[in-house]
Amino acid sequence: MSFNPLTVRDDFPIFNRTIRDGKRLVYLDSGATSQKPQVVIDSELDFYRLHNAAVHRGAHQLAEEATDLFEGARSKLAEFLGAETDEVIFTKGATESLNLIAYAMGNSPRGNRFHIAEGDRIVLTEMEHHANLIPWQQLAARTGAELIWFNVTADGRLDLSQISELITSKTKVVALTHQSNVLGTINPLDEIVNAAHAVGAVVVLDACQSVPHMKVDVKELGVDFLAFSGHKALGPTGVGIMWSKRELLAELPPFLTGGSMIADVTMTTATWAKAPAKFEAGVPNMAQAVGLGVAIDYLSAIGMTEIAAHEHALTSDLLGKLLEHKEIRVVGPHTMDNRGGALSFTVADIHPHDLGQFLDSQGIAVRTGHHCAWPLTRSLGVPATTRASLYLYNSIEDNDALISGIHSAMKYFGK
Amino acid sequence: MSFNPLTVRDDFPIFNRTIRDGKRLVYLDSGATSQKPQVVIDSELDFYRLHNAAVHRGAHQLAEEATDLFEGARSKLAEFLGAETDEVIFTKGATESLNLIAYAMGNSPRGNRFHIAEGDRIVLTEMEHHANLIPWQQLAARTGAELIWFNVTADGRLDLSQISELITSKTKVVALTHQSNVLGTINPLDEIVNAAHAVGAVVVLDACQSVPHMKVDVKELGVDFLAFSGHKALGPTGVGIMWSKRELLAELPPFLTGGSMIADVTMTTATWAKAPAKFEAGVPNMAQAVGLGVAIDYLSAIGMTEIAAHEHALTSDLLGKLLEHKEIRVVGPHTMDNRGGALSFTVADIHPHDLGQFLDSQGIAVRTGHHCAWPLTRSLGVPATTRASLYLYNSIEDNDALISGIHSAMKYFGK
Amino acid sequence: MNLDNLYQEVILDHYKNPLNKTLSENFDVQVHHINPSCGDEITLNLTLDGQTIKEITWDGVGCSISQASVSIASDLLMGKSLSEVESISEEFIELMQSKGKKTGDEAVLEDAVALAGVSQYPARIKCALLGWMAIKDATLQAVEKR
Amino acid sequence: MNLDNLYQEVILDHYKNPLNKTLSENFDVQVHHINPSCGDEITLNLTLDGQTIKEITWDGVGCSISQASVSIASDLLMGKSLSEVESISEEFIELMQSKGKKTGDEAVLEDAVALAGVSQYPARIKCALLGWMAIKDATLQAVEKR
Ligand SMILES: Cc1ncc(COP(=O)(O)O)c(C=O)c1O
Ligand SMILES: Cc1ncc(COP(=O)(O)O)c(C=O)c1O
Repeated sequence: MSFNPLTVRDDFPIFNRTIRDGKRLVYLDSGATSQKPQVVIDSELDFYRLHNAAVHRGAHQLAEEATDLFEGARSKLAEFLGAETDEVIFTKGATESLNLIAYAMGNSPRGNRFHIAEGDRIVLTEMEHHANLIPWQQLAARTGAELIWFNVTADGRLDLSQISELITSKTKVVALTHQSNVLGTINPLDEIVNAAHAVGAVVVLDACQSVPHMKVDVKELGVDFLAFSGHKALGPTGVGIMWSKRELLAELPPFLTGGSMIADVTMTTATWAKAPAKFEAGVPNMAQAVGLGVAIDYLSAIGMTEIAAHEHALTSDLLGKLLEHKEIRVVGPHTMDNRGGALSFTVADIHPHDLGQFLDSQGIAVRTGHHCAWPLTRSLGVPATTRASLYLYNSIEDNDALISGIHSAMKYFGK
Repeated sequence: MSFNPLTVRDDFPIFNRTIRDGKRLVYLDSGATSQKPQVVIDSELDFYRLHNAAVHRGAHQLAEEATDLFEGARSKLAEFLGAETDEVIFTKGATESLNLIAYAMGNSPRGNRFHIAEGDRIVLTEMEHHANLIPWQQLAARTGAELIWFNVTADGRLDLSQISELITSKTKVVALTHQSNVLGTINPLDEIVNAAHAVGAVVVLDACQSVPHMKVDVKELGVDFLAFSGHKALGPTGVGIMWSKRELLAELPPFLTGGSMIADVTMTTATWAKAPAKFEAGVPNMAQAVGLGVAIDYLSAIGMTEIAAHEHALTSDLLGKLLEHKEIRVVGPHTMDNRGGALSFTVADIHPHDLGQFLDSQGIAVRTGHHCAWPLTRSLGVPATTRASLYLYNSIEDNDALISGIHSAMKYFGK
Repeated sequence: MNLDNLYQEVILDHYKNPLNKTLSENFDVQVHHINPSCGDEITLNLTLDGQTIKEITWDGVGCSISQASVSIASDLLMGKSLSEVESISEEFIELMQSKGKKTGDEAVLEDAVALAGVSQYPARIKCALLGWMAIKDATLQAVEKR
Repeated sequence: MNLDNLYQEVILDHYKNPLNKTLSENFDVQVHHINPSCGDEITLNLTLDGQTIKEITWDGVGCSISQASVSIASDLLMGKSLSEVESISEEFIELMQSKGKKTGDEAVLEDAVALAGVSQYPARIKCALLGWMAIKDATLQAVEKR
């Protein structure tokens, strides 16, 4: 660990408050949403206080400043992801980003490379978050395409053995998560990307749980589309990113239509501006985009490699401590290779909801349930789990608080 | 005027800054986006600083508090609009709200009351913002429905003379703006709503330019869907509202799909939660929704009737001053009945872009161009206009600053 | 706020030894309810006898609150007339929405007053209501069926 | 920042008395460009003669910056070789993106240096580039056509 999480924590004002009558906040729910450093909060505030105006629309000074800040945030995101500036689309979150991709493909006319029809295949994995599952179910239902998926092995890894049956000349899209929000599994992309590209399919990556936690370079990964949410990456709520390659964005039809995304409009026809404008109808979430840019600056200043190393060490520590107990069942990889800091588990037969409630009474925030990956938890035979998810502001003492909280819960519920 | 705009202005920190080397900010661009009072900015800040967590998803205290604040904001919005709480859907803005309605109707299967097909008609007006035009063009193109519209008279009013040819038994949707963002015209709804309901059509109201400026009660208006953006109503960027009746929301299919909007999910099927959840996939724009709730509180404390009266007086003053000059052509109603505070005009043959730039050099922020209503400005023979739009923090001195700015511009450009 | 308000002895007892948790073979109506936010599921069989609920049996997985609540409800509402069921259910829902301000009338709600603490934990109210909603739904369906 | 930097005498002159603003009857290529953010439109005819731009004529509506810029560009680039057109255009684009840091080489850009002030008004850069982009597009199309 090359930085001190306790010093980092000082940058996050929420850690000054206490939980349930004076308990220290042990926040282990960053997989759901991350906390925000003061600089990010201040950047939204400063936008409203000093520069607020509709971007791209006014010839006045406020509009110029707002546009500069907004487009500056786009450049930051592009650099952070190893992308071109006009390849970065601001959305309201990963859910919108993924729906954008699926709906825009659904809007593709015959002849367009994204056109999907009966006989085509959409390939997913069994570990997808609902946000990267249901939009594809709906697209399949609308187009008649077939929906198929990679299974998950008992130890929580993707079963690649059927790759050649799944990814065939019929396959148009392979959509998968980079890191499972339930299992912590980091999926191997090279083999999938190569197989997909060999048959002319595009790869859509749900990077919600990777971009905030490790260095992600879109060119190195070789994927075609990428989505994530700002609020899980120290950014404001209400902003996310959809990235794709310039030549794909040129061919993809738009999704939301309205102001600022057009080239020309009559009562009955419209033509589109170039990306990114083409995909950003309406007055954008300006203050939030600017805030996300500042979050990215903050992460970069600490260093994504350092953050990943910190989380690796913390995860390894917590995984070891969980696995020591025979009453605790860790769902997901028990080894640290290609494994991130989402740890799901069950404790004896204490229902996760009860465990979570008990931990809350100790100031420990975890998430319980199916974590919006219901088909996965069902297939693993655990309709609900408790999940601890780690981030840069967590420390070994948070791990220890969780373990001791679990012990107390077992006593409380008489196990 | 029952309140003092100069006192109101003290609540908005942006008025402490100056423009172009020390000029007072004369902000006449609220039609594009409004400025934000400190209480709204603070509420976002407090959300992040004290209560930030993913709503509806955690059993911990932060998640409870965040959920309370978020759902509390929904209740405030419902009360403000005269709606039921579960009829209020948070979106990222009016553009998403209107796309939601059009796409969800497009998702309606045969037999559903919203199903649209060849032979059906979608009725618009010629004065629609692109956000309430292009989504319907696209829906018509996807379904084969016919797109037709009310014309606009030379004085900027809706031409209702053809209502019985437009709204017929084939009509499924009538979508129109409550107040034109270009002309300031406030459209008469009763006749249209009655005609639409008589043939079983629904009325979609774009209330972007009305909800921030006057009392809007959805029950009194009798419309079926309503959309507006928070950022034009003193609220944060990145949040808007889609409202509809409970029984319509029950029948309307969802639009964005993903987490938190489902009843049950398998790899190949999904069923939906009830509204509002059904229409709010993903971790929502929580801080922004909370901020919008506070903006609504702020507006209500001053009083929508008082705000409307203030704007009426200001508009009447400015309209009179503009009409005095024969070089100024006001596009839109020259009388104050059913007229709001958006004033579009041209000055001699000075191009609006040049006029806007000159006014900016005097600290006066206006908008120039087609205002995202290109078919309208083309049909009125003015491809571009200059628009001043008024709000509660504007005063007579702002009007006078504009008039004197126009005089100076005429001198500057040698007219 | 003390966790013991939530996890009262009575609740943990019902959780460990739930009543009527064996699905009957015969029933007028069977319903299946899910709490999508946490994945709790319940199957519930209900039989009417005239204007009275004759039998409620159920099976399901869920947290102590949801399991205890359906156990309590099945016991409390079995044998009651439809109008009694309605008024008791309403009183219970009011208790749940009271944000800790009500304690519940033990004469009406019996063991269900032990769930009063749930009202201070908004995320758990849905857990406590799962069984009650299933019973309400099943009753309506059974009445309609006739 | 002084508005006079933007609205230089030369610009206002070109705006009032634009050069080549009559569409020729004959041309190799006709293009139509729009600035969707403000509604400015331009139609432009271009004729090549070997490796040289023989004629540029245009018509359109727009602000003083966009009208003056196309007037200046049509005058400056007519009679120039394709490679000269490319390098002059590049230099102009750089000037526009300089945020007020460049003044422009008058030997290369001639009257177009008067547009240097535009670079301090980001919203106006597109106005100044409208004509240049139309010429670039038309040139490319004309070359391709052969
Ligand atoms: C009448 C009208 N409709 C729709 C919109 C679109 O709103 P937004 O861009 O906030 O989504 C606007 C404002 O731009 C408007 O004035
Ligand atoms: C893997 C994964 N995908 C998608 C999402 C959806 O993100 P959001 O709800 O911010 O749109 C999440 C988080 O909820 C996630 O963890």
